[in-house]
Amino acid sequence: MDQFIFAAEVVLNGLMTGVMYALVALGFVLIFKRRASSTMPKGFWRCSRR
Amino acid sequence: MKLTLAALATTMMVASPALADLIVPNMSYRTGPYAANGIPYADGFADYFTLLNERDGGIGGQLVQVPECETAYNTEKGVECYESLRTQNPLVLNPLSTGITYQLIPRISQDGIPLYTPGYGRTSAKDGSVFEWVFNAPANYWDGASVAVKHILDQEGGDLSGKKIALVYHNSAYGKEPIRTLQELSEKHGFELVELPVDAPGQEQKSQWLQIRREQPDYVIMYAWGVMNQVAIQEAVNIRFPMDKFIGIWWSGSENDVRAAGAGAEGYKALTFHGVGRDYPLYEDLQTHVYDKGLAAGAGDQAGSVLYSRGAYAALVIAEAIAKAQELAGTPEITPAQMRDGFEALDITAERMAELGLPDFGAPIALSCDNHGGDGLARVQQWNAAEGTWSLITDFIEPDAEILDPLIKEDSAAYAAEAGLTARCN
Amino acid sequence: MGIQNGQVPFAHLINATFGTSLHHFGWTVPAVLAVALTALIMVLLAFLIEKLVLQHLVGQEPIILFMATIGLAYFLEGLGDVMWGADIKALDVGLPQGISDGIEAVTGQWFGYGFFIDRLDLWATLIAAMLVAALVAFAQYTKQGRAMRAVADDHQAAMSVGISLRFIWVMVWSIAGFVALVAGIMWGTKSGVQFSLSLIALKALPVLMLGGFTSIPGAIVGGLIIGVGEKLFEFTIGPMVGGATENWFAYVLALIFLVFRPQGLFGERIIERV
Amino acid sequence: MNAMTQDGYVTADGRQIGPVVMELKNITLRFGGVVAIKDISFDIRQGEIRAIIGPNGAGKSSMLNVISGFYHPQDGQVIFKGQPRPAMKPYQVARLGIARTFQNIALFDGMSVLDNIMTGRLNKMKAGFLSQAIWWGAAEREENENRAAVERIIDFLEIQNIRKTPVGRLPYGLKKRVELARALAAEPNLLLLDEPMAGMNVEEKEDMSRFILSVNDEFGTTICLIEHDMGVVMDLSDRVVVMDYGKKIGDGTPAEVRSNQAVIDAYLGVAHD
Repeated sequence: MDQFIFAAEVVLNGLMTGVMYALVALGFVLIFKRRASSTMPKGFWRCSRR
Repeated sequence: MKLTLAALATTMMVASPALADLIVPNMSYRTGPYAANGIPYADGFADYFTLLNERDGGIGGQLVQVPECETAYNTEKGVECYESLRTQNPLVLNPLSTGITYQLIPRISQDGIPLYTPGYGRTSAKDGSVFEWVFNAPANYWDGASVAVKHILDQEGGDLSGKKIALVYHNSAYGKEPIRTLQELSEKHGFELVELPVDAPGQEQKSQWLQIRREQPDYVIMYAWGVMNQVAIQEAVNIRFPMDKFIGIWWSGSENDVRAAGAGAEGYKALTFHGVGRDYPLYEDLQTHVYDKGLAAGAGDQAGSVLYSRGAYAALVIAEAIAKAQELAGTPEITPAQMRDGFEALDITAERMAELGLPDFGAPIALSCDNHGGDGLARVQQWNAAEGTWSLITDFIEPDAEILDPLIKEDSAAYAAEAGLTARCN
Repeated sequence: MGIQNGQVPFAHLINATFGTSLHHFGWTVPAVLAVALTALIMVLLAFLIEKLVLQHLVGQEPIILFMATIGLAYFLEGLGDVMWGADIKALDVGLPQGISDGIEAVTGQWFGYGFFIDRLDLWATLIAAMLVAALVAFAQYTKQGRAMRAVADDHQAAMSVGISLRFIWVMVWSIAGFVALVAGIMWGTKSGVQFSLSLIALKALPVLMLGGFTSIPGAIVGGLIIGVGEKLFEFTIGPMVGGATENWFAYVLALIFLVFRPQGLFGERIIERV
Repeated sequence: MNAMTQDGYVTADGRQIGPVVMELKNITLRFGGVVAIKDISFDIRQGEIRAIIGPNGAGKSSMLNVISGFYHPQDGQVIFKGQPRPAMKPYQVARLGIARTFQNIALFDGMSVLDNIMTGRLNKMKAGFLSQAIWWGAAEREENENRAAVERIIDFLEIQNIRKTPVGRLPYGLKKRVELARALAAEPNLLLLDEPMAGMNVEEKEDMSRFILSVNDEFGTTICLIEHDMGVVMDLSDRVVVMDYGKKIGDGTPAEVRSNQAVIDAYLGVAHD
C-alpha cells in the first residue's frame, strides 16, 4: 500500500516534470514545424533574390 | 570584456621573450555551462601569480608565466590543451577537472610533468610511491567524506548507530569517489548509507528528493558540481530538509551554489580546505599590486569568493613548491623533474601561511616522497543567506586515517599492478 | 528546403538564457516589465537573426545552416557573458516555490502520507496550459495563425496567396523565443539563471524524438510520457540497477519508439518528395 | 478576331475584351548558363482567356513564374496596369491581385478544404492582431464576411460535400479544383493557371473547362493559362502564345495559330498527342 502511494506521488511529480520538459520541447517544435515541402521550382531561390 | 582582458593578459605574457620564465599554465573554463565556477577559480589562480610577479619580481627572481588554456570543462578539450601546453615546457598542470585528470595521469607520467590536483582528481594519487608525478594535497575526496562523517559524529555526540545518511552524488567518476569510503565508515560507525545518484547535468532531481523525503535520512552528504548544486539545494529547501543537516563537499560549497535558492539556503553546510573572504592581509597586497594597477585577470568582482580563494590557494601551493624546488636545485631555472622534488619536499607551516598573508587560511602541508596528499584536513563552513557570506564553523578536522590509508594503498597497488609500476620511495 | 532544417535551435535555447538574463541587466525593473522587455528583445532578435544571418544562407546545405546556428548560439552566449557575466543569478519573478501545504495536508488525511507537490510545478503546469491554449487559438483562429500553418504546410502555395515568408519566419522565431522565455523562467527559477540552462536541450531531444519533431501535441504528450516514465522507472527499477537511470531511460524509450514509429508519436509521415 | 484596338477587341463569341492588363516586354530568363526564356514579348488583356502553349521544356512554366514573381528575369520588363513592375517577391505580386495555381498542386495538405480556401482571403483581412486575439468586433464581422465569400466560391465550384475534408485525402481532380477555389477566393484581377487539366480524365477536363469559362464569364476574371492539351486550349482561349525552346514562335487567335507554319512544324507536327 505504501509503495502504491509513493508511486502515485512519483507519477504526479513525473507529470509535472513532464510539463517542464514539454515547455522546452514546444519551442523546438515551433521552429521545426516550418520544415514543409521543398517543392520549390528549380532555381527558385537563386532567381528570386537579386 | 572579461574575456578580452584575460586574453589580452595571456597574449602579453606569452609575448615576452624570456624563455627561462617559469611556465605555470592556467587550464581554465571561462565559457560553457560551468563557466560560473571556472571563472573565479581561474581569476584567483592568475591573480596570485600576477601578485608575485609585480610585488616580488616572480619567484627566485624568475617571472611566472601563466598561459591560459580554455578547457570548457570538457575532457577532450582538456587533453588538447595538454598537447599544446606540453610544448611550452610547463612546470606543473592544474586541469581543474577529475575527468581531465584521469586522462592526463598516464600522459604526464610518461612526459614527466607534475600534475597538481588540489581537492579533486584521483584520490589514490596521494600515494607518491606509485603516482610519482601527481600531487593532490591538501585534501582529497575520501578525506572529504571522512571529515563530513566526523562532523556528523560531533553533532550527534559521537554515536551514529541507527542513523541514516544519504549520499546524493553526481553520477560520474567524481561523484562515485566517496562511496567506498562511506561504506567502510558506515560499517565502522553503524549508520545506514543511502546512495542516490543523479544523472548529469543534474537539472532534474525530483526522484532523488522524493526518496529523501520518504526515507527521512538524518543527514545528506552531497558530491555535486555545476547546476546540480543549485537544483539540489533548491529541492532540499522545497522538501524542507533541515539545511544544517545537509553537507556538501567543497565543490558544492561556493556562493554560486546557494545564492539561487535565496533565503531558504540559510544554514547549508559545506566542507572546505581553505579560508574564505577578503579578511586576510594578502588582499591588501593584491589590492595595491594587482587590482589597483588594473592587472586583475577577471572583472575583479570575484575576489574573496570561495572559488577565487581556492584558485589563489592552488597557486600559492605551486609557488611554494617552485621556491622549494629552486632551493633544492640551487638555481632559479628549474625543470619539471626538479619541480616534482620541490613538491615532495614541500613544507608549508602555519607560520609560513601567516608570512604569506594568509594566517589560518589553510592547514599546514607537509609532503614527502610517498605522501603526495598531505594530511587531508578540512573544515566546515556554513552559509548565511542574509549576509550572503560563508562562515567557518569548525576548526580543521582530521580525516579517519585508519579507514583511508588501507583504501588508498589498495587502490594505488591495483593501479601499479595494472600499469606495471614498481613502488618507489624505498 | 533551406532554412528550417538547419535551425536545430541551439540559438533558441540560448534565447531562453539570454531572455531571462535581461532581468539583471544593470537596471532593476519590475518582473512583469522585465518579461515584457525580454519578449520585445526576442522579437528584435528574431528579426535580426532572419535579416543578418538566415537570409544570406537561404538555399544552402542544411549542414551550413546548422553550423551557422551553432555559431549564433556561441555568439549569443558570449554576448550574454559580456553583458551579464557568467555568475549564477537568482531569478524571482514572483512564482512560489516549495511544497504545497494544502496538497500535503489533504493527501496526508486521505492516505496517511502527505504528497510532495512543488508549487512551482503547479504554476508551471497552469502557465503551460494557458500558453498551449493561446497558441492553439492563435494558430486556428487568427489570420497570422492561419498564415503560419500555411507556411508550415507548403511554402510555395503560401507565397502564392500573398503570405510573406519572412514575416512568418520572424513571427515563428518570436513565438518560439517567447515559449523559450517562459520555459527559461521556469527552469531559471529552479536552478538560477546560468549557462547550464542550455543543457536542458539534452532532455528536449528524447521528448522530440518520442513526440515527433513537428507536432505540438507530440511535444506535450512526449514530455509527459518521458517525465512520468523516467520517474516511475527510477522509482521501481532504479534501485535494482544503481539508480540515475533518467537520461538513459529517456533515450532508450525514445529509441524504442523510433523503431516502430520513425516519425514519432504524432509526427507526420516522412515522405521524401522529389 | 475583329479589329484589335487600343481599347480592346470583340471575340469570336462576341465578348468585349478590354485594354492591356499585363504586358511582358523582351523577357529573358537564364538559369546559370541555360536560357529558359529568350526575348519574349506578349500582352494579356482585360477579360480575356490567354493561353501559353508549347512542348515540354519550352519555358511555359518559367513564363508563368515570371508573371507571378517566383522568378525574376535578367532582362526585360513586366508592365502591370501600365506601370513597370519592379522585382517583387511572390507574396507582393499576390497582393497586387494576381493569383495562381501550380502544375503539381500546392495545397495545404494538413488543412480542410474550407481552411485552404480561407487562406486565399488572408490579404482581404485587415483586422489587427489584438482584436483578433480577443475575437471581437471588427474581427468577427470580417471573419464572417470572408467566410460567406468562401462559401459562395465553394458553391460555385460544386465542392460543398468536401468542405470539411482534409485536402490530403482528396483525389487528384478535386485537389485541382480546390486549388482553383483558393486562387479565386483572392478575387484576383489576373488568374494564372499552370496546366489546370494536367493528369485529368476526359470528364474531369470537361468540368474544369466549364469552370474556367464560367469564372471568366461570371466574374470577368482575366485568365492566363498554360496547357499541354491542344484541343482544350483551342476551345477555351481567346488568344494563344506558342513557345518553343524558350522562344515565341506564334501569337494570335486559335485559328491563326493553328495555321501558323512555324507552329505546325515545331509543335503540332511533333508533339501532338
